[in-house]
This record gives sequence, structure tokens and C-alpha cells, in this order.
Amino acid sequence: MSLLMMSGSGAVYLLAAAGIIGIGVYGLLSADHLLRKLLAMNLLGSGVLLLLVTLASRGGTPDPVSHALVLTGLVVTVSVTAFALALLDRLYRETGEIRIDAASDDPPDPADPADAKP
Amino acid sequence: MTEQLFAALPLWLVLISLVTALLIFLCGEARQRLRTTLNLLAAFLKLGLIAVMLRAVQGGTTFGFRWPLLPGLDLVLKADALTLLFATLSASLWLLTTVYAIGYMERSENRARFFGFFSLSVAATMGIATAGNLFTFFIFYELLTLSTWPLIVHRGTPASLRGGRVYLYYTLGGSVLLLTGLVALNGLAPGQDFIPRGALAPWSVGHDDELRVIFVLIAAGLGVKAALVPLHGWLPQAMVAPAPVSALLHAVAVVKAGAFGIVRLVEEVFGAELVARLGVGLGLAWVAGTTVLYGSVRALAQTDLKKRLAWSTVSQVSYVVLGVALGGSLALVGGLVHLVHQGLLKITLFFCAGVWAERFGIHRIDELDGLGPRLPWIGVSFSVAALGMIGLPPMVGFISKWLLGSGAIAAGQPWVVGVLVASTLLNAAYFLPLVHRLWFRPLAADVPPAVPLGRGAITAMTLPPVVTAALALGMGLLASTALSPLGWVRLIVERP
Amino acid sequence: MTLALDALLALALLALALGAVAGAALFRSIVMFIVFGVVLALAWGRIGAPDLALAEAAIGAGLTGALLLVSYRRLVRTTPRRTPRSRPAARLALPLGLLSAALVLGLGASGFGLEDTTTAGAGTVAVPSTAGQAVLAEMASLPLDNPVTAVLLIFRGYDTLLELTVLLAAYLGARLALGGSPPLSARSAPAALPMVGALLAIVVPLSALVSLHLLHAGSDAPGGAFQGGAVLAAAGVLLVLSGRLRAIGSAPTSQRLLLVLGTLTFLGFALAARLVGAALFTLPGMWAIYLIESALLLSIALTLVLLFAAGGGLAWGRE
Amino acid sequence: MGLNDIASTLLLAVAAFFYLAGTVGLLRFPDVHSRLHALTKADNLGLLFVCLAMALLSGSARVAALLAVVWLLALVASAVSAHLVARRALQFDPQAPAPAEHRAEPPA
Amino acid sequence: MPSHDALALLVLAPLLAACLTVLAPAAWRWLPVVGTLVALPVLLAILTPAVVGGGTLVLALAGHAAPLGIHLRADGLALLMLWLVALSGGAAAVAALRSHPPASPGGGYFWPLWLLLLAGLNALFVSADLFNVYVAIELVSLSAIALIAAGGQADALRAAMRYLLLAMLASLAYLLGVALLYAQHGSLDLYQLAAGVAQAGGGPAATPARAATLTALSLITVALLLKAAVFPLHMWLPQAHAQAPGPVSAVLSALVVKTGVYLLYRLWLWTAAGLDTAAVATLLGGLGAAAVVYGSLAALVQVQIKRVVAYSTVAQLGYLMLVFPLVGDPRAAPGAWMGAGCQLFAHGLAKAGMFLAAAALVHGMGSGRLDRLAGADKSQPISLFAFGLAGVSLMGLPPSGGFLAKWLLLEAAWMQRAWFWMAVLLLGSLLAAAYVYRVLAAAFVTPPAAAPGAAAPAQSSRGRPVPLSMSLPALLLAMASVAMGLWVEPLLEMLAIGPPPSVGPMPALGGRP
Repeated sequence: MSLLMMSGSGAVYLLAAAGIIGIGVYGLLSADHLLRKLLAMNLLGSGVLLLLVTLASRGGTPDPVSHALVLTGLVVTVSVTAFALALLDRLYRETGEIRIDAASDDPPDPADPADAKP
Repeated sequence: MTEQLFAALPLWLVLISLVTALLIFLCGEARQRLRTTLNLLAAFLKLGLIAVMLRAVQGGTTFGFRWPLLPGLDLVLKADALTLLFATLSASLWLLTTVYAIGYMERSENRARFFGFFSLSVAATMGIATAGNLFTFFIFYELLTLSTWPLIVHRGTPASLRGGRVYLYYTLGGSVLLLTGLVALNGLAPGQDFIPRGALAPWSVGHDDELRVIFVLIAAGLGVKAALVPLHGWLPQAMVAPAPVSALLHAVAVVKAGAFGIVRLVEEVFGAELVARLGVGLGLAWVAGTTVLYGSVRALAQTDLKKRLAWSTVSQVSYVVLGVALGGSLALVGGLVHLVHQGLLKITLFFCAGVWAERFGIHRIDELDGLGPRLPWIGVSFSVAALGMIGLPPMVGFISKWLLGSGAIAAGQPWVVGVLVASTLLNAAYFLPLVHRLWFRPLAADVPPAVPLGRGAITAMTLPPVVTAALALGMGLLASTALSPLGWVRLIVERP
Repeated sequence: MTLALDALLALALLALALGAVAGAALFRSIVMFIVFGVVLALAWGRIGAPDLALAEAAIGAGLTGALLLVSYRRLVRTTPRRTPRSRPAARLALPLGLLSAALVLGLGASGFGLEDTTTAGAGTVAVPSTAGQAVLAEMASLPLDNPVTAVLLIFRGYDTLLELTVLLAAYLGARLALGGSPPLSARSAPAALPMVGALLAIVVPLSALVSLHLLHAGSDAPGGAFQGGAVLAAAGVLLVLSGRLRAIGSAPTSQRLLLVLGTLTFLGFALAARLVGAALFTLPGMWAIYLIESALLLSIALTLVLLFAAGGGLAWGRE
Repeated sequence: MGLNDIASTLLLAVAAFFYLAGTVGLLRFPDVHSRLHALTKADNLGLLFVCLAMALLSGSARVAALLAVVWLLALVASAVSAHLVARRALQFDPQAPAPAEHRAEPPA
Repeated sequence: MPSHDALALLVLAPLLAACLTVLAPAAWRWLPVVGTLVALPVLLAILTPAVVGGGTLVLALAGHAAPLGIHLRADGLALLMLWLVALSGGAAAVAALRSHPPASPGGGYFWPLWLLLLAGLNALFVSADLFNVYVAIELVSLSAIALIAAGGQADALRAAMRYLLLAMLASLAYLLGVALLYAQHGSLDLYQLAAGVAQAGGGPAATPARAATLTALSLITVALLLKAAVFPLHMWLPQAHAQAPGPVSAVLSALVVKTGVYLLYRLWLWTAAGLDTAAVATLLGGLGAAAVVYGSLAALVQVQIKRVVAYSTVAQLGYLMLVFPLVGDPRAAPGAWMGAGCQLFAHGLAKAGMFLAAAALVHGMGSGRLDRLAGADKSQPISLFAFGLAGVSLMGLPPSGGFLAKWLLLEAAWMQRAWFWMAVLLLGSLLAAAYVYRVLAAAFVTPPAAAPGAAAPAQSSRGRPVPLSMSLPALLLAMASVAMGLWVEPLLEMLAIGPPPSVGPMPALGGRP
């Protein structure tokens, strides 16, 4: 693969990565349903990993370390996602909620008489 | 090894009360006999140690203990004459207060907590007495704040909690000032110990303004506990505490700690000359003078007995500060000796007030009518202390005031004499009526019958005031002897 | 020509991502996401990262998609009770998204600016000898030819070990989060159908074969324990979906052993190196690599299946 | 441009035609079953032709065999999945284009 | 055993233990606690003298030096954090024995996660590799969040979910930053990067390299600020820490949030040491100041005791941010650095003790509300005393570790005449006193049932006895945080090993400056 071609297509994928990251951020903030938030999070993750590889492959020679990092990142992402889904499942069962306001810290109802949490 | 242990005696002085406190916390509420034994044992042990040190220091030995905390910052405990003056006072008065408290607290709850923190605060007081530098002093000064708060809020009533809150606001605010001043001082002249006549002179060149600010900060921080106007607000509020606590606060621990700190600051950190040169001494004197008068005037207006005593403390303690601030050996002697005298007199008064409150539920002044004959011992002790406070010769109060006055003149501050006279008149104006009511008024018809107490309790509550009153009397009469407080203070002031 | 293909892929990626985020129906979004994963796999291949292509197809698209789908199934069983709160964050979404995209783009571009100057050799900035180049230089002295596997097991084995524990933590955490509640049935296909049986009979052994092949190939060609494990897990997912396997509350000892087998084996070799006086994490040879990778494959596969089935353990037969 | 290339290009064109047909069917047909009918038949054929073209281009028996396996697998998979979708669709209103639960996001 | 092995085992041993507990929870039920209480201290006892004596310890795993391989690195700061993990973790583990018995069904998952959490923390503290740190962060966050959810109540689940989302976002931002740094400088080693970062960042303005490097640093910083719950990115912390089971809250507040601060120190005091970071330092310090004020004020208005403690964590983390501006001045740097170490350690001990004490109080009084605390001084003396002691250290009253930290920071601030930072420090300690006082006062109120004259049993009925295994660890931790104020020598010895390049040699104890 010639340097020109690589850096050319590299640029293309760089564009893609940037776009995906932007879309991921947008989705993360705009999404209401927690499942959507997680989905957007995964998109964001893919974008970051894509960027990692694209940037790391200097002058056409693919960078094995970056590949290994991305492989690790993939497994980590899927692990966290799976755990998040389990948590969501339980949350849904306990509260019937499938959305959460990540930006606020809602204190428990002060009038709640018996809230013992040892 | 042994001489090291001997040199570390000041440390033991602190540790004794500390250990006692922990033991009392551990042994719990029920084991009253054990607790009493522990208390008395520790108190006597401490007195013994102090006696040993008194002899040694008179012989010229010096005690010292040094433990590095941070680079260039050590925890220093030492025992010099001034230390022992304060230590002796607080140790002996602690013994009496303990005896009194054992009787006073007989029927109340949480005695373990009470006596635990009681010992803790005394440990703090010992630390303050033996502190070898301002940093160490600060450590125990804060410990004192912490350990006295539970005593003040002991009753757990809203009123006492309010009192405790005010107390914390004032003292913690003061500690912030003190800490700032301390940091600044340490930045300017790192790691200074207390040295007679101060050690700042070498650093002072070109830093006068800085030093003035530092002095004001530290003095203000100490002034909070010493209840200098306008930092006195907490003292009357703290009256909600049980009588032994008030006695401790006023005569031995808190207020005295502040005054003692100011003595150390002026005499052994800055040094009288530097203080005079910076011109901060005069300002301090003015503040003290104001406090003397203001406290007396407010005391006059009180109808509650303990409140009146509290305000009188505000005014009396400032005598000490006044003496120190004026400079010159005479005034200094007067101030220092008043440290002792005021302690004895004031604790007597509080003991008596406590007895009346406990046995007849009497708190207001107009309820005192004719109580003298009812409890003669108490009545007599109270009267003696009151007269001493007024400064009637040959009472101890007179000695302090006389020395202060002559010292003021020597220092070229005649206005102080005016202050003294005025305050004496005011003292008379708010103490004589009490004595008069006690003895020369008919017993009011509606005085409740005395609350029945065990003999032990009654003795425990009667003995201490009698002893302190007697001591006050004796010190007045034997003022000229070497071992009297006056003699000891002379030794301090005229040391090389 | 090739550039055009890349551009096509990139456009597809963007379109799919947008669809997945902005789509009205959640189900469609998830499907879009899965397709996105597949296209991304192609992109990996184009960039010259076949290992990642395989992993993306198996893990990114396949398993994540399956997970999202199955939890979607669970969530729509009943309708939630709460009405949503108003979220100020949503108003910021668009500007922030655009901002971050622009930011990354600018940086990436600048990064490339550096790269072009350096690789052209004309740049004043000296080319830093990257870890990747160092690896490629070392490859000659190694028994295996796939640099990615070399990095994963030899140079950065420690990362791989921690990554395995992350996977394990996900399993444990999922169990803890789900509490004592019985695992929900994930099966969707009526197991009785003869056709399903036939499909399984073909696909399951085949995927086992493929995973083994990937494992073996991993040392020299693209592939390895992760890809293989993911493929095997896919087979397991099929079995769960078709009710051949079912989730049970807690795992029997054999499955517990399988869960930690990979970590234990890796740990064992890492520590055993000290016994023979070598540095920690030095592996004695190819056989060790094969051993570790097989252990990894089994552990990864089982863990992923368990995460999918939301169960503590697996058992044959339908509930 | 050799014979191989011409043949494979033709095959690809045919494949493209079938895919187009299948897609149009998917989009235009009224209900699930007819859509499935379009998809399975047309797309499988399309895939077959693509595989043939690839086999020709590669010109190696091994690749050809692999491609055959691929096609067969796809055949089986599409058959089963189509069957399942059909069953599922039957359980709901036969008029429904898709199972109801997939129609929209779960109501909040 | 060579100290290098001890260094690696600090991470590997807990992993091994976790695997074994997964394998046979019943058979190995003693392993987690014993492992935490014995194994970690023993390993540290082997490691510490080697580091203190021989200086910073670097271990190239598999014998491959960076950038090829991964380095483990133990300097004074890392050692300090490792000890904190061992002490707070051990005490919390004892307390957790009661709340999550290993034999119970949940315990079978709780304890392996506990061990993984500790392993992740150790891995993070000794790692010298940016990506390895990323994996460690994920391990820590995942297990920590799972342990929060262990409570199972709705609030706990909500808190865990919120925390998880933000943690994922932070991790991705971090990873993005790492990607940029790697693409730019070709290495992942925190310390090797320093040279490249200095060269790129010091270069002429608006060169691509400079832009990329600085943005990478800021991305990582934002991620870490989120992890460290530094105001205004703290919003996830109070609920998460208040809703978690007591021992978990202790570890969260004492250790997990510290990881963010620790990495911020590594990033700005080591990796980016070559840059002119004055502006960044001021910014971080400003955030810290805001955190101190906001957290303390918020703690003042809470009605739940555990939320008071949680907000106090927000405030105390602010102090750790104040270190950045204070180490700027070369004269003040050593003092500020010592202050940072003391604050890290003292707050770790005190806050863990405070959370354990709060949990014991809540358990004993049957409610987490402050107004239900009346009479706790009688029924829960030990827990309340522990709470008070920890409070002493938090408000920085002498003699306590917190006081030494505050003193050192104040001194550093004075030396550079930084009045603002001084004011913040003093104000913070006053506010801390206020919110600790609220709790104690609430406990000292005589319960209406036991008003003067009421029968004694009326008050003894308030509050049930708390098992010693819950209250004693709290007391020990609190006492340690106070005792530290009297004997800080070993800590200073550690801190003197491998201080940040910008910090000069540390003054020795007892020596006159």
C-alpha cells in the first residue's frame, strides 16, 4: 500500500471516526431511553477505537500495538455494556424506570420515614 | 534512661490525665466506685509529680521533652517556674473540683462521659501549662476546646446545645486566627521555643508591620478564650453547663488558658521590649482595661447568680492581661499573681452557687435572702471569696490590685489606676448586696426544703469551697512568704 | 478506486450511526447498530487490521447486538410506570456533538500533519520510534508471526490479564446487580421446530470448528483467542436462544473452573516464570501460548454466553 | 480483459439484478409473507451468482469450495430465519407488516 | 522474596485470590479478609524498605522495557497509596464480613468483586503505562459500581447507573486522549512521554504537535476530574457514596475517588512537568476551592448522615486540588508536596473510618436521618466516638493527620503569599467543623423519651447494639488518622522518594530549615 493511498484513505476514516464520535456524543446527550444511551456509548467507543488505529498507523504500516489496544478495548467495552444491561434490567424491575437523569443528584425524599441504609 | 524519664516529667503530667480519661471511658457508666478512685488517684499522683518538679525547678533543674512532628516543627513540653505556677493551680483546683463534682453529679446521667471529658480537658490544661513552644501550645489549646464542648452541652437540653454552639463558633473562629498567626510566625522565624524575654528580636528587623499583624492575630486568637471584649460573647452563654464545669471553665481551664497564653506570647515569644517597641502592648492594655470595666458593668445588671459571676470573670481575668500588657516587673507580678488569686476566689463562688442550685434549686439573686445561716459553711466561704474579689485588704484580691496599680504608675499609665478604682467600686456594688442578702435578710418563706442528699455527697460539695476560701484567706495573710504565689511569681519575674 | 470504496464505507458508517442514534424506533436503532458493526468490520479490514475486523464482527457487531436485542426484549415485557423528567442535556446535544466531531477532526488532521512530515522524512521533528515499530522489529526473534498476538500475549500480556479480569468482573457484577432474582428466559425460537434443530446441528459444530481454526491461526495469521471465543460464544448464544441451553441461578463447579480457567492459566505461567528465574510474564514457548490461548478461549466464550443469558450458570435442556 | 473477467462481470450483473428484485420486493410487497418470499428466493440466487463470480475470479478450487460452503450456510440460515419470521408473523394479525412490539419504542 | 516480586504480587495476589473465591466461595470464605489483612501488609512490608532504602523501583514486565513492554513503578507516592489500600481496605473488609457474609448467596459474588476492586486499585497505583491504567480504571469502576448496586434498593441502583454512565463517558474521553498521545509520541509510558510532551508543548504555538498534545492532556484531565468527582463534575458522587453499603462507601471515598486525583498528580506533575502549567494549576486550584466551599455548604444542609459524609468527601477532594497551585513555587513546593501526601493519607483513613462509623450508627439507630440520632451517645458510644475522631482529622484540628496536612498547605500558601488559597483552607476547616458538629450535636440531644424525670429504660430502648465488627474498624481507622498527626515520620520518608521533578529535595524530620 502506498503512503499516498494510505494517508488518503486514512484521512477518509479519520473523517468517519470524527463523525462517529460526534454522533455518539449527540446520541448520548439526546437519548432518553437508557438502552439508547448505551448504544450511543458503544458508537462513541467504536469511533474512538477507529481513531486510535487510524492515527497510529503511520505511513501505511499498520501499528500492531494499536491493534492490540483496540482488541482489548473491544472486550472491555462489551464487558461494561453487558454489565450495564444487567444493571438496567434490575433497575427496570425495581423501579420501572428506563431513563435516568445523569446530570442531577436527586436526594432521597426527606420525608421518607424509614430509610435505613446500613 | 532514668534521667530521661525524669526530664520527661512534663509529658507524664499530661499523660496521667489522658490515661485516666481513657480508662474512665472504658470502665463505663456503672462502675462509679472505680471511677472515683481513678479520679482521685490521678489527681493526687499529679500533685505529687508537681511537688517534685517544684523542688527541682527551685533548685534550678529544667525539664524538657521534644518530639519532632514535621521538619522544623517539634512538640516541646517543658517545666519552668511559670509552667508550675499554672500547673499547681490547675492540678490542685482539679482535685477539689473532682471531689465537688463527685458529689454534684451523684444523681445525674452519663457520668462516665462527663468525668472522661473532664479528665481530658484537664490533660489539655496540663499540656497548655507545659507547652514549650507556641505550636505545642496551640495543639493543646484546640484539644481543650474539643474536650470542653461535651461538658458544656452535657445536659443535652436545647439551651445547653445553643450555648455549646456559640462556644464552638467563638473558639474555632479564634483558633483560625491563632493558626494563621502561627503559620505566619513560623514562616518568619521558624521553630521558635518559649524563651524568657522572647527570641524574636533578631528577626524583627524590617518586619515590624508583619510582626504587628502576627501579634494581633495571635492575641485575638487567645483573647477569645480569655474573653476579652469584644470576643467574650460565649462566656455568659456557657453558663448552662453544670456548676463544676463552670468552675473549671472560669477558674482553671479555658479562660485561664487564654490569659496564660497571652502571658507566654508577650513575655516569651515576642518579649516585653519588642512588644513595647511595636506599641502593641498599649493597645492590649486598653482592650484589657475596657474589658475590666465592661464586664463589671454588665455583671451589675445580672439577676441570675451564675450570670453575674460569669460577667465578673470577664472583668477579673482581664487584670492578668492588663498586668502583662503594661510591662514592667511590678505590673507583671500583679497580673501573674492574679492568675492564682482569681482562680481560687472564683472557683469558691461557683462551688457555692452550685450548692445552692443543687440543694434549693436557687438560681436568682433575689432568692438568696437569709441563706447564710441555712448552710453556714457555704455562706461563709462565699462571703470570704466575695470580699476577696472586691479586694478588701488583707484579702488576696487587694494584693493583685495594689501591685497592678503601682505597676501601672511605674509604667507611666496612670489611667489604669482609675480603671482599677472604678472596677473595685463596681465589684463592691455587685458583690456586697449578695453578702448582705445572705446574712442580713430574713429567710424567704417560699424557699423549698433542701434536696435530701447522701452524707458523702454533702461533704463532697461542702469541703471544696471551704478549702479554697481558706486558701484564699491564707495566701492573703502569708503573701510575704517564699512559697506563697506572690513569692513564686517574684521568682518567675526576677529570674535571670 | 480503492479510495472511493473507503469513502463509500465511511459514508455508510456515518449514515448507520446517525440512523442508530436518531431513529424513531429503538428496535430499528439496534438493528442499525448491528449493521454498523458489520460495516465497521469491513473498514477495519480496509485499514489493514484483519484481527480487528474479525473481533468487530464477532464481538462488536454480533455479541453486543445480541445483548442489546435480548435486553430490549426484556425491557418491553411491560410498560414502565414513570414519566420522563425534562432533560436540559438534550438541548446541548447537537452543538456538543458537532463540537467534539470538529475537535477530533482538527486534532486528527494535525496528527496526520505530523505523520506526513515525519514519514516523508522532510519533517524537522524527529520520528519517535513508536512501540509499534519496536514490536515489528522484534518479531523476527519470536516464534510466532502475528504481531498483534505477540503484543497481546508477550509484550503486553499484563494488559490482557487485567482485561480478562474486567470480563470476569462484568460477570460477577451482573450477578450481583441482578441479585437473587431468577434469570429471565432469553429464548425466542420455539425449540421444538425441526428446522431450528437442523440449523443448530449444522451451525454449532461448524462454529466450534471455526473458533478452533481462529485460535490456531491466531499465532501466525489474523485471529486468536478473543475472536475464537466470540465465535464459540455465538454458538452458545444460538443454543440459549433456541432453548437447548438455559440459564440457572448459580454455576456448578465445572463451569466456575471454566470461568476462571483463562485467568488462572495466564497467572500460573506469569508466576511460574519466576520459578525458572525468568522475568514475570515471560512465556516458555509456543506450547505455553497455545495453552493460554485455549484457556482464554474457553473462559471468554463461557463468560460471554453467561452474560448474554443473564444467568449464573448454564444447564442443558429447556426450562 | 480475459474471458474470466467477462464471465464474472456478467455473473455479478445478474446477481445485482436479483438483489435489486429482492430489495424492491421487500420494499413494495404488502405483508410479511410476500416480503419473505421475495427476499429468500431472490437474495439467495443473488448470493449464488456472487459466489460463482468470486470463484471464477479467484480461480482456485479451495476458494471455490469455501464459497460453496458459504452459500450453503447462508441458504440454511435464511431458510430457518424466514421460517421463524413467518411463524411469528402468523401469531399476530396476519395483516401486520411486522410483530407489533417492534413497531415503535416502548411507551414510557 | 525480592521486592520486585512483591511489587507485582500486590496486583497478582488479589487476582489469584479472586479466582479462587469464584472457584469455591465456601471453601475459600476466609481468603478475602485474611488476604486483605495479611497478604497486602506483608507484601508492602517487603516492598517499603526496598523503596525507601533504594529509591524508586521499576519493574519491566516480561523483561521488555517500555515503550515495548509495560513498567510497574513504585515510588513514594505509589507506596503511600498502596498502604492506604491495605489499611482502609482491610478495615472495611472486616466490617463487610458482617454486612455480606461470604457464605451468603450474594457474598459469593461480593467478595471476588471486592478482591478485584483492590487488585485494580493496586494495579492503577503501580502502573506506569497509560493504557494499562485505562484497563485498571475500568476494572476499578466496574467492580466499584457493582458493589454499589449490591445494596439492591432502587436508590442504590439509580446511583449505580448514573455513576456507570458517567464513568463510561470518562473512560472514553481518557482513551481518546491516550490515542492522541500515542499517535503523537509513539509511547504509552507515563514517564517516557514526559520528554515528548515537553518538546511538543514547549514548541512554537499552534504547531499541530502542540495542539494535539495539549488537547490530549486536557481530554485526559477532564476524564480524571470526572472520576475524582471534582466540582462541578461531582454530581454522581453523593448518591453513589451514600447509597452504597457502608464498607463499600468507605472504600469508595477513601480510595476509588482518590485514583482520579492520583492520576492527575501523575499527569501534571510528572508527564507534563516540562510544560508551563501555571494556568492549569490555577484552574485546578480554583476548581478545588469551589469544591471545598460547595461541598462543605452542601454537607451542612443534608438530612442523611451518610450524605453529609459523602459531601464532605467532595469538599476534602478540593484540598487535594489546591496542591497544584501550591507546588508551583519552588520554595513552597516540598511543603506543599508533603501536605498533599498527608492529606491523601489522612483523609483516606479518616473518611473510611467516618463512613464505617456512619454505617454503624445507621445500623444501630435504624435510620439514616440526623434527627433520629438523638441518644446515640448512649447506645452507640464507640461508633459516635469514632465519628468524632474522624471528624477531628477532617476539620484539621491538632493533633491529627488532617491538621498536619492543613498546616503544611497553609505554610506553603503563606510562603508564596497566596492569600486566596489560605482563606479557602481556613474557611474549609471551619465549615468542616460546622458539619461534623451538626452530627455530634444531633447525637447529644437528650431524646424526648429520656427527658429529665423519665424512666431509664425509655432511653435504653433507643438504638440496638451494634456488633463490634462494625464499630471497631471504624474506631481503629479514626484513631489511626489522629495518631498519624503525632507520628508522620514514615510517611515523610516515603514521600521523599521520587517526588515530582518540579519539587526539590525534601527536608528531613527534626532538622531545622
